[in-house]
Amino acid sequence: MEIAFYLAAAVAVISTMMSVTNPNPVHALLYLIVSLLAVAMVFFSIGAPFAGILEIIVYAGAIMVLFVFVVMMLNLGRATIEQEKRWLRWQAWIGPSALSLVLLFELVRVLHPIGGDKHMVGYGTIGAREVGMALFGPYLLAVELASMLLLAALVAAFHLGRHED
Amino acid sequence: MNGVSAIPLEHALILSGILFSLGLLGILLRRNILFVLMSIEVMMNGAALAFVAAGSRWGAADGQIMFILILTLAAAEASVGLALVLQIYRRFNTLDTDAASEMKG
Amino acid sequence: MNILFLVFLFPLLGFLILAFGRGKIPEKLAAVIGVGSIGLSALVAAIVGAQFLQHPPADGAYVEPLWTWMQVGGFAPQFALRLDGLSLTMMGVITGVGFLIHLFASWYMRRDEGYGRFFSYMNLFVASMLFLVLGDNLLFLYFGWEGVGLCSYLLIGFWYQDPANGAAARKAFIVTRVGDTFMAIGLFLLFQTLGTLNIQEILQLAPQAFHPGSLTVTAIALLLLGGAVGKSAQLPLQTWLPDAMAGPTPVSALIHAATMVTAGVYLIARTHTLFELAPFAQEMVGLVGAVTLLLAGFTALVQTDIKRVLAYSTMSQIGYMFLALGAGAWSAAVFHLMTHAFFKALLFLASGAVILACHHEQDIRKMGGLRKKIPLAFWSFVVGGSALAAVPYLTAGFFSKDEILWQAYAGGHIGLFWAGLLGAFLTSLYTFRLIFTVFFGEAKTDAHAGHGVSYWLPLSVLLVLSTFVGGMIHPPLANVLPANPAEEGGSEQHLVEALSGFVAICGIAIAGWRFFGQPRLLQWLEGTGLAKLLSRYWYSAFGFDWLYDRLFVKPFLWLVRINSKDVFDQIIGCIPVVLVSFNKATALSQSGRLRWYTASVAFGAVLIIAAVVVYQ
Amino acid sequence: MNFALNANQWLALAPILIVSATIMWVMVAIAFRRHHWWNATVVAVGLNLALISATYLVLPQLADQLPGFLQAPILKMLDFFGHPPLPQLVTPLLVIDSYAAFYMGLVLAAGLATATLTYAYMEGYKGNQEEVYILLALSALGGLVVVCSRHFAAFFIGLELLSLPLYGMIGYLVKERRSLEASIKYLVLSAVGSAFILFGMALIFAEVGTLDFAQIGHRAASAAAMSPARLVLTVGAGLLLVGVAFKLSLAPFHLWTPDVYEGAPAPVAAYLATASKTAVLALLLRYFVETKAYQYVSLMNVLTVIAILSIVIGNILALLQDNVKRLLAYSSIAHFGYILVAFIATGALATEAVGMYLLTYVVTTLAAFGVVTLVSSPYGDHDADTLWDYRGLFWRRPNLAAILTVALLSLAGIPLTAGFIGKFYVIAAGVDHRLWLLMATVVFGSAVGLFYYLRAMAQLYLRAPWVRKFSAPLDWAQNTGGLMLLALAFLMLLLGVYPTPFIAIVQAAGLAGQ
Repeated sequence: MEIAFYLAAAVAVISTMMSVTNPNPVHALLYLIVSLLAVAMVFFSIGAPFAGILEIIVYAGAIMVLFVFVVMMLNLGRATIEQEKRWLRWQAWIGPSALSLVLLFELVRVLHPIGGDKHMVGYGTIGAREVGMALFGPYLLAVELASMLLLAALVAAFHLGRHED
Repeated sequence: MNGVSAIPLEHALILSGILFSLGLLGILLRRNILFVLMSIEVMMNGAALAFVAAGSRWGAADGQIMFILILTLAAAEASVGLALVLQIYRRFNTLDTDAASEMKG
Repeated sequence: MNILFLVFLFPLLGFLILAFGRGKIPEKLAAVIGVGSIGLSALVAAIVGAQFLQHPPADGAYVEPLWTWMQVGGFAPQFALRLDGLSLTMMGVITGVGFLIHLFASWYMRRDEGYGRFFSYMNLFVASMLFLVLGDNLLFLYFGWEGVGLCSYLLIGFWYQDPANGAAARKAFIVTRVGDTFMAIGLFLLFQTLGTLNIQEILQLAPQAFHPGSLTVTAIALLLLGGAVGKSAQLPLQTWLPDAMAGPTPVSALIHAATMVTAGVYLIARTHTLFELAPFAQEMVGLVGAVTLLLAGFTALVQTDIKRVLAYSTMSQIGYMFLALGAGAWSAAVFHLMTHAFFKALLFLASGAVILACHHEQDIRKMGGLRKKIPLAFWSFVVGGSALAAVPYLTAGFFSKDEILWQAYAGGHIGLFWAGLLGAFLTSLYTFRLIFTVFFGEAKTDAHAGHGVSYWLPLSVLLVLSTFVGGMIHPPLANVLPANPAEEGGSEQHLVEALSGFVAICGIAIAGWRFFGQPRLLQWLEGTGLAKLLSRYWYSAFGFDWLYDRLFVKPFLWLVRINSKDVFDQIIGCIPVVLVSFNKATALSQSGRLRWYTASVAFGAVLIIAAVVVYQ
Repeated sequence: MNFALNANQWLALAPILIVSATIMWVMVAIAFRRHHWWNATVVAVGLNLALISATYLVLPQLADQLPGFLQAPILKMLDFFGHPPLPQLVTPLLVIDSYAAFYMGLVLAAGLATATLTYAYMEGYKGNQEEVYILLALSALGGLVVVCSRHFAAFFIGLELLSLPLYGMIGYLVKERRSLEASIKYLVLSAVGSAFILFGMALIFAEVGTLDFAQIGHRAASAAAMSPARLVLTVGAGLLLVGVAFKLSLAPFHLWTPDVYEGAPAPVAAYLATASKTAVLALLLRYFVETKAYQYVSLMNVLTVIAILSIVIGNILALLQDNVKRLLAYSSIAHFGYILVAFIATGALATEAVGMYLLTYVVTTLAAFGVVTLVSSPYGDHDADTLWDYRGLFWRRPNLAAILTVALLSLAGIPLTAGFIGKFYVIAAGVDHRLWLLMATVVFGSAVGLFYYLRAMAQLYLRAPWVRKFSAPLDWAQNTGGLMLLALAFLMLLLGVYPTPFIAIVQAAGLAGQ
């Protein structure tokens, strides 16, 4: 499964990069979906199949579709792509990429200490059963609160998205 | 999936770090609010991956629970954010964040 | 006695109600609140006082802790009230005389548009003064001290439409502020050396901490004297008092009789331990008192404004109290403070009645023959004036003034004694000059008497108290202040009594001779150039205003003019410039752009990680 | 394992349950009939009940403060109804102790004040007035969860529940461009902050394998010997700090604050400045104490720098600010810098100093924003936020001007107002621990602060050259808001003059782990 992991990781990184830099909203979204599917693959490979399935169903399936809907509604076409291309000139890249690179460098430096001992992941599988047991056991309150969070999102989105003139 | 594989935790975490940084890059780079929201999803996803990988190291379900909670947040934030995008497009006739910067000083 | 806090709570509540209901409370109700609050306060004071006298506390002082302000580490300042013989006397005078003045004011001020405002200030005045005398801590004393200063400013400038009144209020505020500054420094010094401002602790610690006559304690005592001199209008900070007559007459009564000017005497009596340890400072107290009483006496001789005469007489009487303090006759000073409160309140209220009767005329040369028209005011003036002049055995003023003179004499302060005697002569002279001019001779105005209980009741009560009845009240000071230096009785004291009585009678006689007899000798004397010069000089109160104008105001203005482009100012001016430019620079960071804001978050995160990695 | 709650746990959970029920009720009420007064009342009643239940939790401690004749009946009542002994662990996620109860009370009180102000504000709003109350209650629920969380899951979900409704509340005036702009700014930045928090949590979790604060503290102590593990832990805590500092608007994560306060409706800004920040700070304090993050010197150094930056930048930016809402935003940045000083100076004074400061800050800030709300509210177009709008307020609305004066004095930390007590605590804590650099910064900040507070105050008493349009009518909505403001003003003075009982309450609300 190591190969699957590294392959999926490569796909995830590349497609994310494409998604972040693509001027076309629809293309970017599709790349993002690919990236999410690749991350789902990563989840499978490190022994978290339930998370992988949720990633596909909810993230790629539901949330991204929401984005696609909005892109459709706003009817972002050629003009947007041209505009994005104009905004993505090389000067605009300097600061953001420098900052992100420094952050990445720091994270790698912290996470990959020279000579530090390695911990392995993916020996065992934590399936839906274990997750479910935990979710409706000690984390019961978190589930209830998550429902409240969704309710808040519902009310806020309902109010903010309304047409009223 | 049968769990015979052994991937160093550090590699998984570094992958999540890369995704996280890419998300940050997107937020810093893009002026279009829609892309900014997408980049936020990428960042969230990176953090979620880190949780799942960490949970996998300890053989605990907690990592995936956190993943589920993050998923909830991502959905909630996306819905509110997109509703706001629609409203902003209506009022400002653009999705350019720089255009929506009337308050300063 | 645990209802002590109500004594100043009532005036404070009265102030709050009147202040917040400004303009909405009708006159009647405002009077009820304003006078009633002081009345209740006086009632509580009477109850507490009776309890105190019946069951005096073992160590002479009853302390009522209200609450600890806060307790953080070793810092735990406490709000507490302290009642002993001294503060009891003061409390009685303030609430009792204050109540009568308030009652009179409800008559005097009627139909004034600022009726509610007036009583709110008056209540705050009384509350501050009570806080001043009841606080168990010099810090709270200072708090009340400043409150009194603020209220005097507000009340002197009460009729603020006239710019002159505003100027008088400012003058009172600024001049007393000079004294306050000295006092604040004195308190700092005291706190630095003793580590406490609690009165009880100071009384105990001071004798151990200071050598008698050491520089520190002398400095502290002199600085406190500076504060007292300012509030009590003694030389050299006396110039504000006559101008303070700009306020409504009940205000003058309150300032001169019950509050404000007595605060300085109270302060010195309160901190008597310090003054005993600093003989030089105590001598200065006596000297200041003696000089002031003479200066004020001469000045009062030639004044033509009825209230100004009384103002200078206050100055001179406070001078007596200082003289007594300087001579170590602590209780005599406080006794005189009390009797003075009675007869001076009486005189001021009566003068208020006269002024109103004469349609706001204050010049005595335009009055005359008012004896028949306003008999109550006349008799008030006769009794009050006699008490002021210390007519022997009949008046309250005699008992207290005589005690001061006797103590000064017996204590070996012969200079102070003669000054006091001369002052007594001057006092009776100017007092009866005033009375004869206003109430005798031909009538020059048509006057009408006031009526109503709030008119005659305060006058009558004070009238009774100004006679020997008031002299019978002896403040319970035995446990608080050191005993008088000399014993009572003996043939020498009778001699002094006789002498002072004779001097007072002489003064009255000469005033009468001058007014009724039209003597050639005096006319000739007054006609000489020297006399005219002197009288002009006295009229201007020895030219202190002129002197201060030349000495301080003019040079200061000159300095300001030539120094308008101050170098130091420019150096200090750099600070705002730096701040403003810094502000401009940081304000640029608030660009309103979302990406920039995100970048700052990312930047901060990067820095934090870097710091953690480097410094771990 | 059995995770069913027992009676004591249910009782301890009462404030959270009551607020949740209130949310449901108000939704039902709105579905039943849209009526502003009716819907607002449901929320107000619910929050009041929750506040009472939070008070009930600490009643034994409070009873000690009361005069003797009241204690006996209270104890009898506690016996009769039953009282959960604190601390009460409710699932691994939440702990309800007296600390949590105190901050729950603070959050609920701030929420209640916001609801009252919102009612006054929304009276003149055309459009749906009612949803804001659902959002407010949801956010308050998040605040309650945050202050009693002892676990990353509750930390995270509570924090999000606290901020997500705020997106809706900030952008509530959907026709206003500034409101929308503020909302999108807050949303994006808050999401970035959350992502940092999540990543930090994930790192810590990866290193210690638990999400529980106390266990993190344990394992971190044993991991301390190994350098790489410790590094990861510290970096994790540092990333966590990024997100938390963002919510607390500490420099350099403060840039959003003025824009969002300006764009948000005034009562929402009040909520943002008080309830939201209070809850997050309470959480941060608990997290630092329970995970023993105090031991990381590098982290404390980072906090010191953040505190200094916040005080200096906040005060400097406020110096010439002409917009009252932005002024209050900058001043809140500085104030949280001051709180951080008390926070850094750990020891016996830490929870007490932070608690007292937060209490005084909440009361004062609510009063200040309350006046802004009441001056602005009847006019839909935009809030009265420039200093110019307040010129001569005293001559039009003397009571409001007096309250604002007291609030500004309190913010400046003048003695005998609430603000002085808070600042005194900060300085006492700092001097106790000889943090001279921080003390110098506090003194500098206070001096600069005095300037701009007095500058704002002076405007209130100047004569306005003409009669301004903002001379609000007095109706019932204004009156309820006005009553609330009077209560706040009274509280400000009471806290300044007689803080002892409040100090006792805060002292009782300490953390067990200290």
